[in-house]
Amino acid sequence: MVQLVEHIDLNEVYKLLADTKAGGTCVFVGTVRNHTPQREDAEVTDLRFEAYDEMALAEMEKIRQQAIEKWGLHQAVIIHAIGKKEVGEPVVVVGVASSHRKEAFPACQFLIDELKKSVPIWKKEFFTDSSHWVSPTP
Amino acid sequence: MVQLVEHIDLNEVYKLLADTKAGGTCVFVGTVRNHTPQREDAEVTDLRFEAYDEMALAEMEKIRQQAIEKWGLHQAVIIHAIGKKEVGEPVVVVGVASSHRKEAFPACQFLIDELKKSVPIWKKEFFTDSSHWVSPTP
Amino acid sequence: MIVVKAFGHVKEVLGSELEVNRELIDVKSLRDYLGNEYPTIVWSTVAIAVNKKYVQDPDPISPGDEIALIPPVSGG
Amino acid sequence: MIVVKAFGHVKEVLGSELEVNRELIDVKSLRDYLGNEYPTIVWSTVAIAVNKKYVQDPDPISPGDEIALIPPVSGG
Repeated sequence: MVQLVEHIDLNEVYKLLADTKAGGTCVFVGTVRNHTPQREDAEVTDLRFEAYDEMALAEMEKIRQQAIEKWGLHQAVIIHAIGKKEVGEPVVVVGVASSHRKEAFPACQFLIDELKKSVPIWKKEFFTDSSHWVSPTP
Repeated sequence: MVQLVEHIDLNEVYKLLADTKAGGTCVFVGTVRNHTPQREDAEVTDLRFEAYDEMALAEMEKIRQQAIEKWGLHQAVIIHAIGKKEVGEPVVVVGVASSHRKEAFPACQFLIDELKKSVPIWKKEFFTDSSHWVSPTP
Repeated sequence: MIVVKAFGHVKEVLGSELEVNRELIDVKSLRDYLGNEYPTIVWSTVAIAVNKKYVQDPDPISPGDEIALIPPVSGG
Repeated sequence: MIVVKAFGHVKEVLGSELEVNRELIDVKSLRDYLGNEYPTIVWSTVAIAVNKKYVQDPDPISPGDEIALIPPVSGG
């Protein structure tokens, strides 16, 4: 399951990951922080995410299938929020369900690492005094 | 926050991990599987967890503090269920909130790996035809 | 004529859809055209997608292709 | 007399609380006693805690200590 949504519901994620064969579920949630490394002095007031929707969904599904195949996952989910987000709100959630925990952690990290590399989604940060498109950080 | 509880509420975990300084939250949930490596042929009907409560909580808090210190976490949570659990139910949840995702994954994995090594909690598996105390697997 | 979608900071310079009245046979010729017309953008950091897949300079462009300019992504 | 708590499969042999009417000065002497009395248990796999902390053979036991026998844990 891959989705672009207005608001992320974390309950929904666990429903999508439920699988009686799975013993371990690892979920990563990225949230809006109130500070950014690019402006240590300033407070982020909110963020806006924009996506090239159809291509973003295609890239998310590609990453998801790679992870399922590589780690033999039972379930994998990638959900990204678009539009305006405030501090503390979830902006991305990735999760996997596997038979054992040793696959769950690297598989979950792979989903978020690859998403950040290739999925065409862009973040604009708004401060009290300015705004800018974010350059990716490793 | 460390807890031994009858039933794990995953919503509660995200509330405990909420922190405006955190950009990444990693949560691992262990659930009851319907098969076990020790009896490939048989179906697990349910499990029972018993704990040496006071010592289990003390060990969980020790592991939690180690993780907070090692990875500079904003929040960390370890919750284990005790009593009877059925297939699909969560039995353990560990979670961390950190500034960046690169700390979140190893810190979260540390919590569950260390819990499985040292926290005095025991699992008894019930099959349709028998029951036994589980020997730990790495 | 081809239509090129733009996103992020590139969109703020080119608009969300740019019409190019040239015959462009491959990704390289599109890059050369954009580099001349919009020299303020650091094009080496901008990826190009054709029909929702990342492509490289030698890849061809055909009439009717969906072309997009992808500045460094920053999702997650 | 000291009281020793037991858990897991050890509890099924010893009961949840075992009373030991011996003077035991350290963990080693407790292990020796248990090994003699309950030879069916593989004691090398059973950890011992005193006052809710894991201890080793040379560590002392004092009157009033809370002692527990910890078979291999299997939480999570």
